[in-house]
Amino acid sequence: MQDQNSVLEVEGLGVRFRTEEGDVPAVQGASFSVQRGEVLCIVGESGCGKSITSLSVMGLLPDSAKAEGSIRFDGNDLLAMSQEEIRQIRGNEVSMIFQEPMTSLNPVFTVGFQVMEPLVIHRKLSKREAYEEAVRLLEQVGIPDPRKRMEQYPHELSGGMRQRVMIAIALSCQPKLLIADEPTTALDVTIQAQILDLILKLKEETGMGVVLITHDMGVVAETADRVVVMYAGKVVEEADAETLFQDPKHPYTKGLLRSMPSVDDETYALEPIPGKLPKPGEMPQGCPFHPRCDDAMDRCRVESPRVFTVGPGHTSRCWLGEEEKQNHAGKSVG
Amino acid sequence: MPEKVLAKLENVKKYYPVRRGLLNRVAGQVKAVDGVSLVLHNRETLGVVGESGCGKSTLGRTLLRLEKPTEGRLYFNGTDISSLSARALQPFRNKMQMIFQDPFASLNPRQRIGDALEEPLVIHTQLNREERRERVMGLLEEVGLRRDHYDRLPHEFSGGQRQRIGIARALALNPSLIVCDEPVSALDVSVQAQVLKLLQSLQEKHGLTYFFISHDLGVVRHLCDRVLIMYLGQTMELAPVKELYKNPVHPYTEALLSAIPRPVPGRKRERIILSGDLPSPAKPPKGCPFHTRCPEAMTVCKEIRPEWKEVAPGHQVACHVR
Amino acid sequence: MANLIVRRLLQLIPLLLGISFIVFISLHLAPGDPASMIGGPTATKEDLASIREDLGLNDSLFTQYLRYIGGVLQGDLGYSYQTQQSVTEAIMIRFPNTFNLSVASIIVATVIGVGAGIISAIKQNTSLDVLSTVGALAGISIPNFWLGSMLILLFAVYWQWFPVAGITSPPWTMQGIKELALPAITLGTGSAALIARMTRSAVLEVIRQDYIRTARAKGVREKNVILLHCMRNAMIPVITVIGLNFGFLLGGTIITEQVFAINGVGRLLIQAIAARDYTMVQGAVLLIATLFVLVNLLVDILYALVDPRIRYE
Amino acid sequence: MAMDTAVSTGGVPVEAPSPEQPKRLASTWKRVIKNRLALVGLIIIGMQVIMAVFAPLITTYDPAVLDLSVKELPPGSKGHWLGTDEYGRDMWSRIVYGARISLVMGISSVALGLIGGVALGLLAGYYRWLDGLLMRVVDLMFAFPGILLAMLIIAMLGTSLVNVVIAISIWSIPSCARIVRGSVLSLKNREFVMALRSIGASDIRIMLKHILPNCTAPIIVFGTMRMATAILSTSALSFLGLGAQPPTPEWGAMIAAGRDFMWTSPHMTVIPGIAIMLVVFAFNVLGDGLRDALDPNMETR
Amino acid sequence: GCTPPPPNAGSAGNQTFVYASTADVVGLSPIKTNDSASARAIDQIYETLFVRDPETMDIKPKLARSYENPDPNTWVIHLRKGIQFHDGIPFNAEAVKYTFDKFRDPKTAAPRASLLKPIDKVEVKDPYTVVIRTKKPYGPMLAALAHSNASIVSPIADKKGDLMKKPVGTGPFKFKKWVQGDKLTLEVNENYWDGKPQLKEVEFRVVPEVSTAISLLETGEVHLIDTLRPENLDRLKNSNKVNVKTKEGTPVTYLGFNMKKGPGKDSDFRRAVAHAINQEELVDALKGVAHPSKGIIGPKVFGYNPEIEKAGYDYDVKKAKDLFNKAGMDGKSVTIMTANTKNYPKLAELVQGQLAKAGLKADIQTLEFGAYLDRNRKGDFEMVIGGWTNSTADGSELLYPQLHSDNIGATNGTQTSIPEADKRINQSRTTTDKEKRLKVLHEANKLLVKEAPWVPLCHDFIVTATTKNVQGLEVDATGQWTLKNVSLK
Ligand SMILES: Nc1ncnc2c1ncn2[C@@H]1O[C@H](COP(=O)(O)OP(=O)(O)OP(=O)(O)O)[C@@H](O)[C@H]1O
Ligand SMILES: Nc1ncnc2c1ncn2[C@@H]1O[C@H](COP(=O)(O)OP(=O)(O)OP(=O)(O)O)[C@@H](O)[C@H]1O
Ligand SMILES: [Mg+2]
Ligand SMILES: [Mg+2]
Repeated sequence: MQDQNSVLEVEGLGVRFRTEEGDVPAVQGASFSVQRGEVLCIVGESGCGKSITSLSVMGLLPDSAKAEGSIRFDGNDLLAMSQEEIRQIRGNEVSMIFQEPMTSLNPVFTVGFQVMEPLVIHRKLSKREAYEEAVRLLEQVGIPDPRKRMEQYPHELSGGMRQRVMIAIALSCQPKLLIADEPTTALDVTIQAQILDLILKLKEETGMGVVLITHDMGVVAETADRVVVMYAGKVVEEADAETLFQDPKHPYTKGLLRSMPSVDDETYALEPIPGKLPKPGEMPQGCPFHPRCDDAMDRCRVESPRVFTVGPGHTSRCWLGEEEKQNHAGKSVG
Repeated sequence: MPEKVLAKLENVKKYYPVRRGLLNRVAGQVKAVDGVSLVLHNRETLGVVGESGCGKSTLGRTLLRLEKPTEGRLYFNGTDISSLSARALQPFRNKMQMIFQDPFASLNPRQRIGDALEEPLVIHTQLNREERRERVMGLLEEVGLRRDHYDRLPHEFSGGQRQRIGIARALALNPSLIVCDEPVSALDVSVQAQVLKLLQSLQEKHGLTYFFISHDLGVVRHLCDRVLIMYLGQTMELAPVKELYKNPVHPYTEALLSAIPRPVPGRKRERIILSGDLPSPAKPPKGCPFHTRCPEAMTVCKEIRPEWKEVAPGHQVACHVR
Repeated sequence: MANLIVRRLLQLIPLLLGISFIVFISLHLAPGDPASMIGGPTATKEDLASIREDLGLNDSLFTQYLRYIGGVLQGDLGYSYQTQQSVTEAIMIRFPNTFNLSVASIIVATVIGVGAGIISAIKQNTSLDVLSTVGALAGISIPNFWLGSMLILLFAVYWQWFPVAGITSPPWTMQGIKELALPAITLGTGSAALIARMTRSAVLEVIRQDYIRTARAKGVREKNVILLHCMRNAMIPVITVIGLNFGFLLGGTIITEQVFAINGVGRLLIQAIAARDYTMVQGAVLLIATLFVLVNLLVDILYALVDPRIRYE
Repeated sequence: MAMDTAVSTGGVPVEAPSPEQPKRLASTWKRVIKNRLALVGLIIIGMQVIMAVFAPLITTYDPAVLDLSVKELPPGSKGHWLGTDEYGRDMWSRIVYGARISLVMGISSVALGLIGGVALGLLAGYYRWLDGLLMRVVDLMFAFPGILLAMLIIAMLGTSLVNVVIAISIWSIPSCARIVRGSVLSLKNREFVMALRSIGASDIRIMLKHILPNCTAPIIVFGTMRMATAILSTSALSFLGLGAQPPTPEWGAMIAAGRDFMWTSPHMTVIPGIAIMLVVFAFNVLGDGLRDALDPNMETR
Repeated sequence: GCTPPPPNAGSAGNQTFVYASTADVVGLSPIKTNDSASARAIDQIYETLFVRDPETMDIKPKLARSYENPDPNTWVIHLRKGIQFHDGIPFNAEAVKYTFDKFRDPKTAAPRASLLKPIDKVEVKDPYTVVIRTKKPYGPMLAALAHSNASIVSPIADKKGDLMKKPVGTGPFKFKKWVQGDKLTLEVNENYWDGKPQLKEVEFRVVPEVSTAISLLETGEVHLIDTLRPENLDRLKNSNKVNVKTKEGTPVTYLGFNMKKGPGKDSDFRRAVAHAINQEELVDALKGVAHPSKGIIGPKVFGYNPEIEKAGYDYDVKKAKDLFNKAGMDGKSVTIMTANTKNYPKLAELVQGQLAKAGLKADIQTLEFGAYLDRNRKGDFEMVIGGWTNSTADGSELLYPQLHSDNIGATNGTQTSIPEADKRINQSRTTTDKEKRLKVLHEANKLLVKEAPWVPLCHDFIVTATTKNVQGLEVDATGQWTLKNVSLK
């Protein structure tokens, strides 16, 4: 199964939190992979496990979390590595941009210090070299007057600037994989467009794989090569972007697309998905989506659906998929 | 569109002082709202769009007289309320209400929902305990919550439910005007649609007027009758919703519309990517505030603030270029 | 920054006036007067009368206050009613001792407090955490005179590692350090407890912040994550506690000064109160209040150094 | 209309709203005792309270009656399991009766201080125009040496427990005021305050009904920490001869009185010292537990 | 090393002696001070015309050579020759006149001016003879002249400088350095007229906390402490490095009544209290460092006669109860005021216990000393526990200030006004005849013990603790000592 071209292969990833109420699953049996030069989008509502999935890849899960399954980066299983080995990779071969540009930079250090830090740690540059390199990186991400910015503190920059600094930090060691966790949610559309363009441009230049986490289907459509849809800790559908928007198979994906107001079509009727995402500790029996699903069958209430391949490179975790004639024997994990 | 004027703003300004230095002297001003004139009709929904920090919320709060305008006149139902005292405003309070952006932050985390909803009734009506309780139960059902939610605390609700509570509180006093300050931006995609539908149905039922603040042009298109585009405390463009989306006049409006990611893959449209960041509202540029980022800026834009002029019936814009 | 300093110093003037007025009034309201204390139990009516006359206590309160304040405004804190010595001089003899002791105790408190706080925060909810909480609370609940006497008994009388009491040498000499050690530990444990609790909660607060995750995501070593990225931010509230404590210590610590026979401001103050030595009390209180304000100012300046978001213009 | 079919706890809708107040208390209570340390604190305080209330039942000696024939007995002596003091008074009886005084003094002085501090802090935090003035007053109180204050109060009003309580409570006002002001400043800018203004709520209503309850966490932490200081302050005052009047079995006074016997009869200081430590410990861990339990967001975390 | 060199390191003449006092020296002028810490230092620096023999309590000449009374109002005092003040100027009659005139001048505002108040005039007869004249004969004259406050100062030094800071006397030690609140250093007066002392230096260290002072004594950093409380003795007894000396002293501690108002007006009540007080038990509780005596004038004070012990009220709880009933005290309670210094709070607690046994409930009110003094002067109390140190060791100097009606509103806090007693006290003051004085003082003592404005609780011991190597220290019954003959072995 080892794909020469893939940077990241996640298989059967499960993350559980130890809480006072007992073990709570946050991610269950998630599998996906990212190729070089590819943008994989993970979509889903807040709390469905997107961030936890990406943090597992970074080895940054909180102490109360336990991960199982396998995360292979460049062929090596990250979950089997020691903390020190993972640290060597973090910020070096895999790096991450976080959701909140306002709070992701340390307020008491200069921008320069923070950009130079990974260069010194991983690329073992001298202070001077690191400085020059950092200036180059800031320039690369489109920050005007980088030498002046180096001396400034995060609070002196606007949100868009800060997010660009974060990107500069993430790219400083030319990672093979960039994980961007909702990098533009806190920004305005005009700035969001700038940032997304930048990420795509850099991807083209360096050929890194990108995991982009978002819940905005518009962002997905404009950036993704392939899409993973998550619901309540599980991957419910995976497809290439085109297919997913044209021919969504999972009722949740369909609902998601219908509940987005359209900018271009004023006659478009909003069709919200009723109900709300279940809490991790209170998963309904059977398919987690069945209480909100219009097509729910009796079977859905008792039996958790398997993953069905419903088209080339297109899988769906829904019993409806069984009826699709392309009965590639899907593997069941949940 | 119903023609009756509900509220009117004439050159409304709201400046916040920036204090610094010895003895805390006022050293400058944030011009959060800088000369806005507009009319709000009965039963319409006016969408207000703009980047973060451009003064949308301030304008909304000033409209409700939660802030006293620094300058300008503010009429509600024909009465000038721009400088009334807190006491004199009391009779107007139940006619104008607000729904807040962050439903959680807008609820006292230690107050039970029932009490929070009863509070406006305690302040404004003579109803007794039982009557208030009945009214609150009715409100809960009206916004799609259950009667047994009465005793819960805010944190026991989901985001969508909390926003319903915010809506119920705004409805408690039968207002005619509701300022909705980004009521859905904190909600999940699937829940956002639920709340928008609720707002629509309530408007029909109660004949409400909405002042709908948002930065999501999709939502605005869906819900609003007219749209106001703001930038750095100033109005850039105002037009009926269809007109605005079809014929944007202001370069800023154009850029905004083009930057919205469309959920249609493959169709990578030509986006107008603006360069640079939003200037600080404490030091807004001279002339047209947008000229620093405007791809079509001319010399005159740097010097003279453009007039607020009508380019088509009901379509106003402030731009030298067009 | 200069602005801040000027402003604070200007604010000091009404503060000191207010304090001196309150002290003046309350001292005069308290039973007894300097004459009665100078005369002592043996003084006859004539004795008291001549002392009162001599000290000018027969003038109206208003006149007395004006006379005092007039002197203060010219930089003259006056003379002690009791010992007839210059108040300024009396204070300057004691202040260095109190200052050295305060610095030493705050160092002890900071080292112990911040250390214990960090450990209990990063080992949150383990037995180490509980242990440090219990230790901290024990530190607050042991009375200073008890701890001080015990330390003397063990380390000075029994083992003779440290001198029993008194300060004779400057604090930078070995002997000076030894002399300060026991009193500094006595005073430091109490403050250390507070600092530890504060550090713990500050670290817990900061460690949850996004930028700590960012630092880890960059591959920063855990040690540096805590000591560099986390502590620099967590220090901000901790500095307040340390500063406040330091301010209080500078005001003199009567019990510790008494137990360790340290000639400090606290003892001066309490003796002066006991002797109803109005001018001396006034002088000492004005000094303490000034120091308190200065320490607060120092804390604010430190804030700006630690946290670039704070700028005083 | 879209219905939010909440899949909440079990999903069984409870129709008739139950009497809510006891339920809330009970759930807070449950959360407190779930925290093991807080439970320990609660038990210790409970025991102290029982000791205080049933003092005459659980002691055999009058704590104030001298019996010089049995003075300075060490713990474990016959009839006096905790020993006796310099006047032959039973240590156990004195500790038990002392619980009454020390608890009442600690709690009342902290409570008084909190009332003053909260009032100042609320006003200063809420009204910008008052802030400058009130904070200067607080500065003044801060800079005024505490011991001088205590001595002045006692010199003026006489040595009595009530005056000691007054002195100590005045002493805690400034720190409390600062803490409360800090919370008020941040709460004041929260959206829910704006929401309250939008429905026309008065300032008093907002301050007392909405802002104050949200300051409870720092107030509780401060109050329980302050208990320690308060009880210990009485011992410091006794050390300077200003505390409780003999033969009152107040713990701080007992420690101070025992200091001359530290070498010959250390139990005279150690036993009340341990009593104080236990109370301080108990109040602090209980305070922590209470803060967590009262935090409405704890559950969602 | 953190301990100073062993105290017995140096040979004689090369030794530093350290005394720890709990209170700081207020000042070093005998004229302007009136506190015991200052007096201890003044006693080493200055000298008086007369001194009391520590053993016999007799008064003998010091700076004076001899004296005579040509008439009861005239004291002709012949001075020693060849004595110099530390500043080199000679000691003579001028110096004595200067000192006493300055002391008595109301402008000086000397706190103890009353000591020499009976003096009318001081005359210089010749360079070494002074004549002191009084208006009325003054009995306790010699005792007054032996008091530390009557020390002779150098006129030159007093005129030009500040004796409070830089003392100049004729004593065995002269001033070297003083760090206020910390340490006073004296050095030996090489030219001392009565033989050079063996110590080279003397340090007065302020150690406010007695237990710390004891620790210092145990480590040898301090050689003498004299402010011990009974509770400290057990600790010291176990120490093999320390000598504790106890000696009967002059200070008296009493339970006083307000004679003008409250229950104390009733003599039955006062007698009841007197019967309820068990002196033996008090002394026992004070670890035996006090002596019981029924007399107001105690055994070590001039005017004492052992007869007095029979005159006092014996310990009798039953009588006390009856008398309390008679005085109508059932169910009532009294308040005992006392200061928070010395043994007073402890005695108050013990007295409270004893009164309780006799059925009287007493509340204690301990006051800060200044407040105590204030209320005592105003007579604002019901009962009071207080003391008098008797630093002149003369009965007149006890009874006149404390129990004579002249001093109501000042030193006579109990506001005692018993004409019979007043008369005897006056007589004791206005005669210079020693025998006559003894007689009238005893009568006054008896009268007062019977009337009981005071119930004496105990008469204190003077307790000193020294390191074992201290030799030659003689302590007077008033607590006074000089280091002139002291050496460290
Ligand atoms: N430390 C934790 N302890 C317990 N549960 C946790 C913890 N962190 C996250 N979870 C749970 O794990 C689930 C997945 O969280 P995650 O942060 O991955 O969601 P997300 O999809 O990234 O949401 P968002 O869009 O809001 O960022 C959530 O339900 C959350 O409650
Ligand atoms: N109370 C205040 N004091 C001082 N400045 C304020 C205050 N409220 C708002 N401002 C400033 O006024 C400007 C406009 O703020 P406002 O909250 O109205 O923006 P907004 O358009 O609602 O932004 P967002 O989309 O982020 O909510 C901002 O620069 C803000 O910093
Ligand atoms: Mg997330
Ligand atoms: Mg806003």
